[in-house]
Amino acid sequence: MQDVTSLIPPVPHAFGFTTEHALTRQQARRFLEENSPREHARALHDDRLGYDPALYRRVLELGWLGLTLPESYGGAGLDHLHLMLLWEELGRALTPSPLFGALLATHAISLSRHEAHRGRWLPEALSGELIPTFAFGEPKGAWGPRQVSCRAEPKDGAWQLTGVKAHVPFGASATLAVVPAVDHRGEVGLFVLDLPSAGVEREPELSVDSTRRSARLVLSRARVPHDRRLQGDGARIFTQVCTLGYAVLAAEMVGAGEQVLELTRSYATTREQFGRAIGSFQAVKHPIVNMLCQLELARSLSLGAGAALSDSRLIDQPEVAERAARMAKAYGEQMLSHAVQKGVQLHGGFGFTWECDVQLYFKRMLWTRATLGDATHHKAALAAALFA
Amino acid sequence: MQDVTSLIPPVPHAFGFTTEHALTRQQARRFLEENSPREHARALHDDRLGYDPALYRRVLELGWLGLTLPESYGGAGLDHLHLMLLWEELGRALTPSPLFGALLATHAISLSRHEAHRGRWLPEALSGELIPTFAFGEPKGAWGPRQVSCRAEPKDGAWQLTGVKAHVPFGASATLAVVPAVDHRGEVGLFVLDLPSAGVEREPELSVDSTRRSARLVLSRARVPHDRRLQGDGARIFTQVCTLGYAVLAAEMVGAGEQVLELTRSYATTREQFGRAIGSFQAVKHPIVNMLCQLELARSLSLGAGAALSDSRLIDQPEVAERAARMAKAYGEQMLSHAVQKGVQLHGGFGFTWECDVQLYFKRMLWTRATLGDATHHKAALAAALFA
Amino acid sequence: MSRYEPAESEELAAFRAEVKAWIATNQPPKPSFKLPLSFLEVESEEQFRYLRAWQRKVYEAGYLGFDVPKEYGGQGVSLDKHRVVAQELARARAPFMVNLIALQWAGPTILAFGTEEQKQRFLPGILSADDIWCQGFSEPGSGSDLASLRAVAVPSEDGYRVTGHKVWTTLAHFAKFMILMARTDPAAGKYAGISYFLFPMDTPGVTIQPLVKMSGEGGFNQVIFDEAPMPKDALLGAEGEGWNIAMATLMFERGAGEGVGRERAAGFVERAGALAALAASTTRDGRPVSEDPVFRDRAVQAWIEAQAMALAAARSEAPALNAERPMALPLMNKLVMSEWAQRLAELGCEVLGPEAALWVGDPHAPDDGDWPRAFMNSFGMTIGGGTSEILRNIIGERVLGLPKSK
Amino acid sequence: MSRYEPAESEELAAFRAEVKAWIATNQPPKPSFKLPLSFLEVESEEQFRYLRAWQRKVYEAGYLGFDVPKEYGGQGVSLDKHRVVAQELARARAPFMVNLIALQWAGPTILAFGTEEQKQRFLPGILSADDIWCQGFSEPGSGSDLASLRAVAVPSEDGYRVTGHKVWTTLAHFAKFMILMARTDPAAGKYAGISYFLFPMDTPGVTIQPLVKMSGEGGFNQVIFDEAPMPKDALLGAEGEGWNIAMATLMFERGAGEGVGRERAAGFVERAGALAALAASTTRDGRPVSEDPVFRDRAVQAWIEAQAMALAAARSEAPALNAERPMALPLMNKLVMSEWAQRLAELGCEVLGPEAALWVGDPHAPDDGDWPRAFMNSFGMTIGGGTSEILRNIIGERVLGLPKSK
Repeated sequence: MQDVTSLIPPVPHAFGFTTEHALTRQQARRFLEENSPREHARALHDDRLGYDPALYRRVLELGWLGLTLPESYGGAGLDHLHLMLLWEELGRALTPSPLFGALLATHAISLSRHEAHRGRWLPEALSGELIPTFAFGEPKGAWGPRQVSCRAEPKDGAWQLTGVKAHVPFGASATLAVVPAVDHRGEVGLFVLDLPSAGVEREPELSVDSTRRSARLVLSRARVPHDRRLQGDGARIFTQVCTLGYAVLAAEMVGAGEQVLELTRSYATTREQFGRAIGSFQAVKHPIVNMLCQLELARSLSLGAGAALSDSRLIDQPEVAERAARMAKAYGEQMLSHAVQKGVQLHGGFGFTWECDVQLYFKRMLWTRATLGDATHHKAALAAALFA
Repeated sequence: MQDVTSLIPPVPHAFGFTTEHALTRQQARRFLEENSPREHARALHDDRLGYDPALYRRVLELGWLGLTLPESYGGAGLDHLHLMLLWEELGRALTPSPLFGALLATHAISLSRHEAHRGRWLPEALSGELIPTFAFGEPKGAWGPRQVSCRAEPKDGAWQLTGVKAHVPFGASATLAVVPAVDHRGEVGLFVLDLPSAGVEREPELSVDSTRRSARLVLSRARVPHDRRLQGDGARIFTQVCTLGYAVLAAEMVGAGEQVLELTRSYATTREQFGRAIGSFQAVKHPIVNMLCQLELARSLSLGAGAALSDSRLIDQPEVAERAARMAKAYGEQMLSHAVQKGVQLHGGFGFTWECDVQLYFKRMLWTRATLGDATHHKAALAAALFA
Repeated sequence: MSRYEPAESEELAAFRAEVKAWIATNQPPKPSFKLPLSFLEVESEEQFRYLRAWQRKVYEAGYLGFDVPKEYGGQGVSLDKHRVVAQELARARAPFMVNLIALQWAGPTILAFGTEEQKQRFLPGILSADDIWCQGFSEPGSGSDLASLRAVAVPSEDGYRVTGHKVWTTLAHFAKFMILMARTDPAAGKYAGISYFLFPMDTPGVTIQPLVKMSGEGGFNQVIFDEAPMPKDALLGAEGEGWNIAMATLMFERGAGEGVGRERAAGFVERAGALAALAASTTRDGRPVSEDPVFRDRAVQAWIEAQAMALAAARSEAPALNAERPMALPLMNKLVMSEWAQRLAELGCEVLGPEAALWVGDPHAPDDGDWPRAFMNSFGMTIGGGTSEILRNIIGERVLGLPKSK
Repeated sequence: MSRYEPAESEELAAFRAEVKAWIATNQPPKPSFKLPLSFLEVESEEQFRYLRAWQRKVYEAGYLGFDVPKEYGGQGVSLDKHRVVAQELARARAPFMVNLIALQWAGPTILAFGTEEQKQRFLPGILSADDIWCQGFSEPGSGSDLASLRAVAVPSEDGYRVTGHKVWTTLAHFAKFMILMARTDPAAGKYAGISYFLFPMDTPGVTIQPLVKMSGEGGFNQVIFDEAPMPKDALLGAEGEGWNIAMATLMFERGAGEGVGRERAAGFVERAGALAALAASTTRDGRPVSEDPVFRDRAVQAWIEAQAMALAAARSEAPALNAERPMALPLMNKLVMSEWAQRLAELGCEVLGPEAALWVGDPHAPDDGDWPRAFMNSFGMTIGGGTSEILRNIIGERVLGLPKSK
């Protein structure tokens, strides 16, 4: 019989939660409450850029992009439980910013075996000199290391990239993109492309979630100098970037779910019909309790993914943390999908108006489900482990 | 695009329901209320035979086995809407009887191209001289025409059957079995086997549902005379027998669901907690409403399957009625599974006692789901049509 | 794959052929602007004009009003023809009828409760789309608890004056009339004081403010009445009978109208087919989604349920098949259908995978973003016209006789 | 498939090895008779003797009571060791502890509310299984509405006399003591009049009648008290404090005890694995069920949820991770776990396909019919100890502050 308990790591006592973690969470929550209330996200709905550069600079100053990166590059060198706690707050606040793409890109760069890569781009990204992003997707629903059709051909001592990248986070305004492409030997390489660049057309996309802008990059023999290919197994790095992506999106969904729960709980406590608060009706109360239960399970999985990502004993088994992160993303999506749907429904007529904040999280749910694989996808991947 | 509307037949106005149908239903309900209350099923729980032969004889006198068979063999020659209405009542009453196996067996025999087969066995089955059954299953979850491993070898002008048949309805007491087996040419044949017979060991099974007895038939060169193989394409007849089986089990589940709804509705109306009938709590009321909605949809599908089975325009397209019957069985199972689980749950402590009648339907649900394919199986088969 | 061709009477088959041909010739080209997915989101003047012209054209061709007697501008009642037209319009993906509130809710109510004069006066304009109707039931404080409404109609010398506040008023900005619930006797009981009016919108004292939906679309409004005058004969039925008449309207709204269930359910079977087609043309993880067994299982589930709703609608036509619970099918219609439609729209988004992140207007958004848009708009149906929660109460109490929820 | 081996402290690893070895040597062989799936269905004398002997053996080996101080017969509190023992017993599929009501519900309650004398007197017999305990809370008319109970304890010269009727009393037929809720002041309010007793069962005036479950198994009873005498010191806490103490017992019953969540959840992960194994060894439509993507999707869902419950249990150990809603995890434990276990058992039946029709005792029934049996018995957990419906009320009101349901 399959020994299932060994497929996922047990977590340390009390998740190894320390006062330092509590501080990270508190700092993030306070900062976002003050600087990124939901009106902030609403105000940027029709903004061309889709985020506030001044706020992004402050976020960088707080060290949020480099939270888990080594101090030598300007990072804070903290563990991934910090990251999960931070992204939960970001998900709650719905803060529009290029942080997600930047996180994936810097993570990819940090995995390059070439010290010069790390030493150059990481400090620049962390200081805001560069706004990097990661081009994980392509048209027709392709994404991830096994579905790269973009080509990289060596030419005159450089690489020439050709193909289309879709759904690139804040791809219209980023100044650097890590671009996966298949080289002439059939291997996936990760190429560091300046933006704008000759041979790169950027078409802003209309995203279902206006707080998560994206763009399509059409590459026609876009030139990348030879020394700007990340060193190491590109497919493997891409996989690890995806794992980190699953985890932070899971954490974000927990924060979003928390806020939807609070909005709905609060509405159910104050809105009266038939002479009493609607939250006293079991048809309203019980779905909210189901939200809570799912939320707490999703949070547990998200924190578990954080613990696995930082577990030094797993350094040579990235697939273990990958499983934990897939679980968190899959379940987080189910939780949030349930939460936003019940959230809209239980707000009644007000619930499907533009004015009701639940819609913001509804759209975030749609975007997140669409990004880096949905629950069905991740469960199929996990099945390969369970039924190995 | 797939023209989905043409995959399933539309039904005639008002389902072609006539006063004759109303009479069939009324007669069945009255007879069963008087002669087969639920205490009848309970009383037979420890009975060796598992049904009351006297009651079965009366049921045959009422013509229920031959309802849709030609009058020339003693049948009533009615359409399948009658059959669905009858089996709905049987499902509600949980009447223990060998009728299900006998219906499948007589249906198989009626499809034999050999008049002598029909002329001999049908009148005998309809009069009760014979108690026939149909051996659709084998061990390890195998059933249906594509999973026959029992072998039929020609020897000395007869057939010798070897193999194991499992879950044969009332197989320990039946006096005749229609047995599918693969002949020396690799074709599925249907062999009419007397019971008991040399070379046939019958092992009564312990069924989860004591109202649906079954047995394992171990065949070791059991001899069947040459002229007792049904004439025609055995696999095709087997398929059509299964279609009829899906439909009547679907109808049975509707009757069972109806009764579970009524038991639960009635309990919720009378049982008081917190000073009021529990049915006034939405946590009780709403699941019962969900039962009702699912029940009415299941009933619609079941009646639709009945209409399709009798639709003379479909005579050369048995797969159309097969689709309708698969839908009814798949959805009926989902409906009944929900109904019995909520039924037990909403009865509280009393619900999981032997004394509470919901358990009888719970076990019928488990048996029915296990028999002739569950919802997942049928949906996979239907997907082949939807995505053709 | 064997297909089934329904055998119809010769007359009906001929009619079907005629309708099909007419649609093929007369269906308007797709407009340059974006059309709403349903009558609930008609926002702009150009959308409205396009849709009204289409309804008028269908009416003038003699294909609208097979549920309305000839003396009131209808075609004479023929549910079979009604169904044929509905089916053929759905198959052709023709635009919807913009005046739906009037056709399916207000019209049948007037037919049932109106005076001969009211029927003569209002029904023809409904069919021709000359008179657009909206519905003034909900108020900010009275959603699920509709009977707590506070709008009043105070008798005046030549009729009434209406003061109050209605919300979620679909089509109010294009409407000539409103079916209006207002309190005529505030001293009477919660229910007894309510009357039902056919309110003319082009009157002073009426302010219409558009609302925006979560999808960013408009189509509904709030309507504020400040002593808005209304003639005496705007009253439908008697004073104080408004609650009962409104319940009838809600029954129509929830799909209890004859033939409405079959018509809607037929559309659902088509939509399950559209989902299957979408899956066949969408790739995920390098394969067509239609080859993924997990998705197939869910798509077939939707198909089965659509089929069940269609069969249930057919069953509605046989009273003897529903004798024990005659109100079950009419009352569960909207509940079951709206929740199904919501799941189907979500399933569509899931089929799209990464492409579901693209919104209406993005050149690469599949079906121009209609799947996420339909998903968002689907909540209009599970909330409007009685939330699913309220409907479960009603069904539990009225169909199953369960004790009232306190 | 890469596997992960947890790094433990050397001490704990050595302890684990010791426990593992001890179990390997001492685990009793499968008996000739059928064992129940849980303590809820212990029916026959032979089942009881077998299970009691096993608990006693584990206790005597020093492996039981790591949650009880040494002075009361425990091993001194060490949740780590507690967990290790639980894990190794689960992995070895060793029999369960028969005296569970005492170990997990009554014991912690006595530890929290008992006098020194009561702790000294009752706790050792609980661990050794010398004293089996049952629970007298529910009554025929008082299930979900527990506080409406009517059993009375009337003061007498040397204590109390109990009259009343308790139901669903698991293990009553083997129990030496019962934790009993009875009314000492019928004139006081619904809650204030209730007291909590440690009732000795071997007393006149007590009639025990077995009940039968839907699976045909016994294990629970009704207990009728007819002026049954009870000494004064049977009272736990003060008179009139019974409701609050009972709420504490229910919290323990629902899994709020330290380490209980982790222990149970670890078992769930194992069960998800057992389901996967079952699927791999079961054929349907000619293929192993484990190759069916639809089933795989559902099995992985169960696995994810089991993992989530295990992680939630670990989170319970970090108050700072639950500061905002400290009662959320303890209160949702039983709700989530019991519903999960029910789905898992049903899923097991579905895996079996046609073989799920075979019942306990049939020689060909997979796992001797344990899957359908577990499915039926699972309702004991979603109903007993507070139905899922009641728990949702409690969580909504106590954790989320939603207004009370009327």
